[in-house]
Amino acid sequence: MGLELFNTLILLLLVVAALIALRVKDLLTASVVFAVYSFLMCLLWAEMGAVDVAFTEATVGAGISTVVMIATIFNLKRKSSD
Amino acid sequence: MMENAIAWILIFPLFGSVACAILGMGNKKICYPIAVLSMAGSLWAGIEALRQVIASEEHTISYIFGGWTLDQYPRGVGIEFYADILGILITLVVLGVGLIVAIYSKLPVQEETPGKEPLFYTLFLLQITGLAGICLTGDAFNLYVLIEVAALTGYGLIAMGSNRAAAATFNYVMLGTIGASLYLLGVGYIYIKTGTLNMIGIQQAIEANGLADSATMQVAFVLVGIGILIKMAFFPFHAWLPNAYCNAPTTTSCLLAPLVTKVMIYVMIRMVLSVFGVEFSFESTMWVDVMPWLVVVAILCAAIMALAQREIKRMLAYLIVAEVGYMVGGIWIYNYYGFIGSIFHVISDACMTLCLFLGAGLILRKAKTTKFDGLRGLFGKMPLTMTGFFIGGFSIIGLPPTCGFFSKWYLITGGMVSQRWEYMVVLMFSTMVMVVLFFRLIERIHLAVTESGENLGHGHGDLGLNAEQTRFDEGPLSMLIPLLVSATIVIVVGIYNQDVVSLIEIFLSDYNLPRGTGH
Amino acid sequence: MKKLSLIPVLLVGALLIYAAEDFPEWGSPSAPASASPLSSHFISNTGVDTEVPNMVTAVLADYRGFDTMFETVVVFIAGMAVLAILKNSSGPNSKKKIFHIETEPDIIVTNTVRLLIPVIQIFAFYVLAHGHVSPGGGFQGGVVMGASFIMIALSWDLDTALARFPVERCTVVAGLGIILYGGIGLLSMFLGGEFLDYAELANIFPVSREMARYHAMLGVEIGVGLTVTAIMFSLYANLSTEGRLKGGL
Amino acid sequence: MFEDGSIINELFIERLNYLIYVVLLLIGLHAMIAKNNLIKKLIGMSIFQTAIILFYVSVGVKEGATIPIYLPEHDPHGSHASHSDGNETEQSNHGPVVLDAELVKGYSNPLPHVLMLTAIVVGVATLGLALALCLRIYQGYGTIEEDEILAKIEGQEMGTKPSVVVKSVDSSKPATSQSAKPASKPKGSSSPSPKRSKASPRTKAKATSPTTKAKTSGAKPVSPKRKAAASKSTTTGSKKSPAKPKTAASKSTTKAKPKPRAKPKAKPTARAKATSTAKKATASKPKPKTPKK
Repeated sequence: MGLELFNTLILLLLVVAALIALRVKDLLTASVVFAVYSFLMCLLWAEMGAVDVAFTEATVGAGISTVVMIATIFNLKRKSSD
Repeated sequence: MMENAIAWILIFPLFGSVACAILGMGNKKICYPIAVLSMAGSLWAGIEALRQVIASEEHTISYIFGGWTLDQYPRGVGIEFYADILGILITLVVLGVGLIVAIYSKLPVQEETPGKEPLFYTLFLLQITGLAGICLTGDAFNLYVLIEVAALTGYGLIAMGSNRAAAATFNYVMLGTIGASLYLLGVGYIYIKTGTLNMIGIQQAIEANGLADSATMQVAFVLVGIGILIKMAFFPFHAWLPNAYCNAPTTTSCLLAPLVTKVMIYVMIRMVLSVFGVEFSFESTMWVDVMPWLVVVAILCAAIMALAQREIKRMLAYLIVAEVGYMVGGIWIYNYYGFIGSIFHVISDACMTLCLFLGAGLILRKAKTTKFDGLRGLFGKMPLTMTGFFIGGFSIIGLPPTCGFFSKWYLITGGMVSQRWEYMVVLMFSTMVMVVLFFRLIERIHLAVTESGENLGHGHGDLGLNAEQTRFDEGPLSMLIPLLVSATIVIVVGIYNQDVVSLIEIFLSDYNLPRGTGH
Repeated sequence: MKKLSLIPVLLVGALLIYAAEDFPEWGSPSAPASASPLSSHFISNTGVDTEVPNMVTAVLADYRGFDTMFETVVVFIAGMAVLAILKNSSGPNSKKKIFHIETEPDIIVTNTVRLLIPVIQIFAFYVLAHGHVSPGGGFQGGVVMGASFIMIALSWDLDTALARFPVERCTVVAGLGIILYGGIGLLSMFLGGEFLDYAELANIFPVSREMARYHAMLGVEIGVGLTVTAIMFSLYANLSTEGRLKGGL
Repeated sequence: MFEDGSIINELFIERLNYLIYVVLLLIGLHAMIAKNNLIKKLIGMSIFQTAIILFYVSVGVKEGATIPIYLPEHDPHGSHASHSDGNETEQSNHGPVVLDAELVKGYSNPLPHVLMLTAIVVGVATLGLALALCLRIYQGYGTIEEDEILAKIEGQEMGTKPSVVVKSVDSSKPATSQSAKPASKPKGSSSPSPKRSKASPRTKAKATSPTTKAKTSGAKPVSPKRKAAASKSTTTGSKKSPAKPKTAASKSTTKAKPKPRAKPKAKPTARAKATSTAKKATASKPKPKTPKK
């Protein structure tokens, strides 16, 4: 039963992380919460047996895209209107 | 060496683009010859592949990458390039247009994006690789990867221009990603029910275990359909096309306009005929009744919006959206002649649009503006360019010697035979609109009358322009010759339309499409 | 307006839920996807065909190697397109640098990073080379290697990182990666097989056909790793400085 | 295969993945269409793509199957201890052997994992390119809010003429603000005009566009009064909250407006359009500016 609970918990956390990433006003916070979303996704896939995909999502999805997004935001305005 | 001609079609531009990227660092001048040479090599391999397809008895080439031949391994283990006549014909159109635009691009690229030639030609060749790959691939997921290759290079090529181009491209990126991801989702739904990704494997799985009425396959068909409709700028989703093509650098619009939407029409034909099968697509889904009416709305709105434009490139962009409506209509009236018309229209529309956009590029270069007001007296100034431009225009209208006439002929035959009167009426109406569009342009350029009707010169054709403005001042040869070559192609394809149609009929022979009044 | 855009979204949602009731049983081995001849072939024959324990890497680099080549080309395109878009780009707002702080790098950060970088790079090589047996491979290894250069840029400043890996060399290394990948495919084509048919390499290397595939896959992974490393670093360098390659984060 | 009532339990208990994937997909799609900030649109795009990847991975799941890497007993190279003689004598130790159906059930399906490696990398490539576009847009327009960008674009396209004539809207404007009417098929177009209508309901009722162009079913061309308000607000620099350009414009009119604001009553006849275009032609011809690319 443990795995089922773990699985469900991660899925609900995913939806919460996605909503927060889209609603928060400051872009830097949004991209950090988006990194959390990617790591949760990587955790879920590792649990579902897709280890290669989890590894790629952790490095490429959460790592590089967050770094690149923050690097871009530092050149733009950090406040978002919505 | 020539038995894997299909692979060479993609290898030439791929290695050419990498050579451009690396050698271009040294001196920028070497990129143009590399681009033209790799396009020529690719076209030669394409012609070789066409010869092999026609020579083979069941008119197809099946080429599996990685040596997982069909006799020892189940189909779909390796990625398969399945080239039948339709695929090879569209590939040749892509490669031909690519070669002509590569030759054309020498001066515009140096002037509009100075210092970025290596990057431009790298993206240019990879765009051709993506498009040619889309036409040849027989694997559904590989088609998604190639659509992304073509899309990403398209975004890069368009956004190289001004900041305004970047804003237009962002819109295109959003819509393009939604389209490609919906297609990927559709392939996922197909995979979950059929278990294979190979297009022929999917077709066999649908027929074997009768998936026609399963909810997942119906939704997969809708998702794949919507994804492709978004990528081909069908009417409700066309918002990205006018801005993207009008703010892009000249060569990019000459490359993308004739190819991207036509190749996505080819993908729709491939999906409807070879992947889902005629029975699934036309009998068991309700698209057959809905789509013709959507096509009517699409052509109507696109034609009217083209009428309202005050600038050549915007007008041509809306014409593309209208032509997409023609071809989608040709498919969905579910008729043998409709399909011939649609496939032939893909080929002829690519040539026509290429001719028009090459002409528009030359006009922009010489008259410094493509707005209708700045075009007075261009016939005297650049007669060859204007004749080339208007041969493309007459072909879009559909005057006999040009290929546009014959493809519209088959579309109208299909409409009549399948008694889709609304499609017929809207075809006629939009042809009238196109007549107005192009003859208004001729009047604007040639006659001495402004829009408000007051006379400029002093009577009978004198435009009131001084001698300097009407002096013979043609565009540079490296841009003029591609335009004239594409104009002759438009006429030659028109004259030899019977050979093209017979090739298409060989392809269509093994799909039992209704010839009479359809369903 | 937000309500207006909810309509198409909910339409798509209804479509997907309608399809969900027809899905096969969750995780059942008899589902069409899992029981298809395709995936059972991959599971049962990977050991025989390619002698690679990690089936995902085998399918990625060998069975569907053509897909992966175009995936590497997609990464290459992203790097070239970002270069093309941002190169000598200008506009009214580009020059104003809001918070360019002229501080020299922090002692603690630089020393810890100086110790960390070699370990990260060795791990990247391990991930790349050991992709056949453990999860990992060209992409993951390449990104970890790229991340090590980005860490240099973050802890010192972009110029020291660019001193080690200038952007021109990035393009060359990325191009070399694709040439290595395509070159192995071409070589196997010249030896008589189809494009990317690694088994034909057995004609020139003293190994069996399966081991030729095994080693060719390693070569292909190295090609992918080169491209991904170069492009990830060039992506960071361009995006953090709007293409001017000075200053940056 | 569903008795009544069990659809809910089926969907919520066994296949929570499929439900959560649909929810995430909708969140991403809605963010891409409705969000005003470009970076938020990109986050929505990434969520949209990772949701599809979640769907693919949950297709490949097998109950009680291990990860798709051979366990030591099926390892094609034999246990590493005997690696040296591993490949010479195939038969002596358990060299690579074809697994029978029973053992196949023990490993999860590798194919979706491979496909998703490609999808993740394509997603990151698109994200990198879109961020470069955001930088260029910020350089050109100084903002990454969608409606401010549109107002600036219209301002620039109208501002290219010295004599500010309330040019009747030519349809190129509605093309940019072309609102894709929600046809029976869900429209994916994220074109900005829905946002424009967000602002306009609060301002006066829009007069139909004076151009002779028939009003297309979908297109909501922007009336000149609306245009004047928009251009006024752009010329005076949009305030913090662009959502209400009308009030913002009135508040910020104190600043001296650089361009003389002649506002002739736009006569909705073709003649007005003709004179304005003619004036535009004469205006644009003397200054052979490089065409606005």
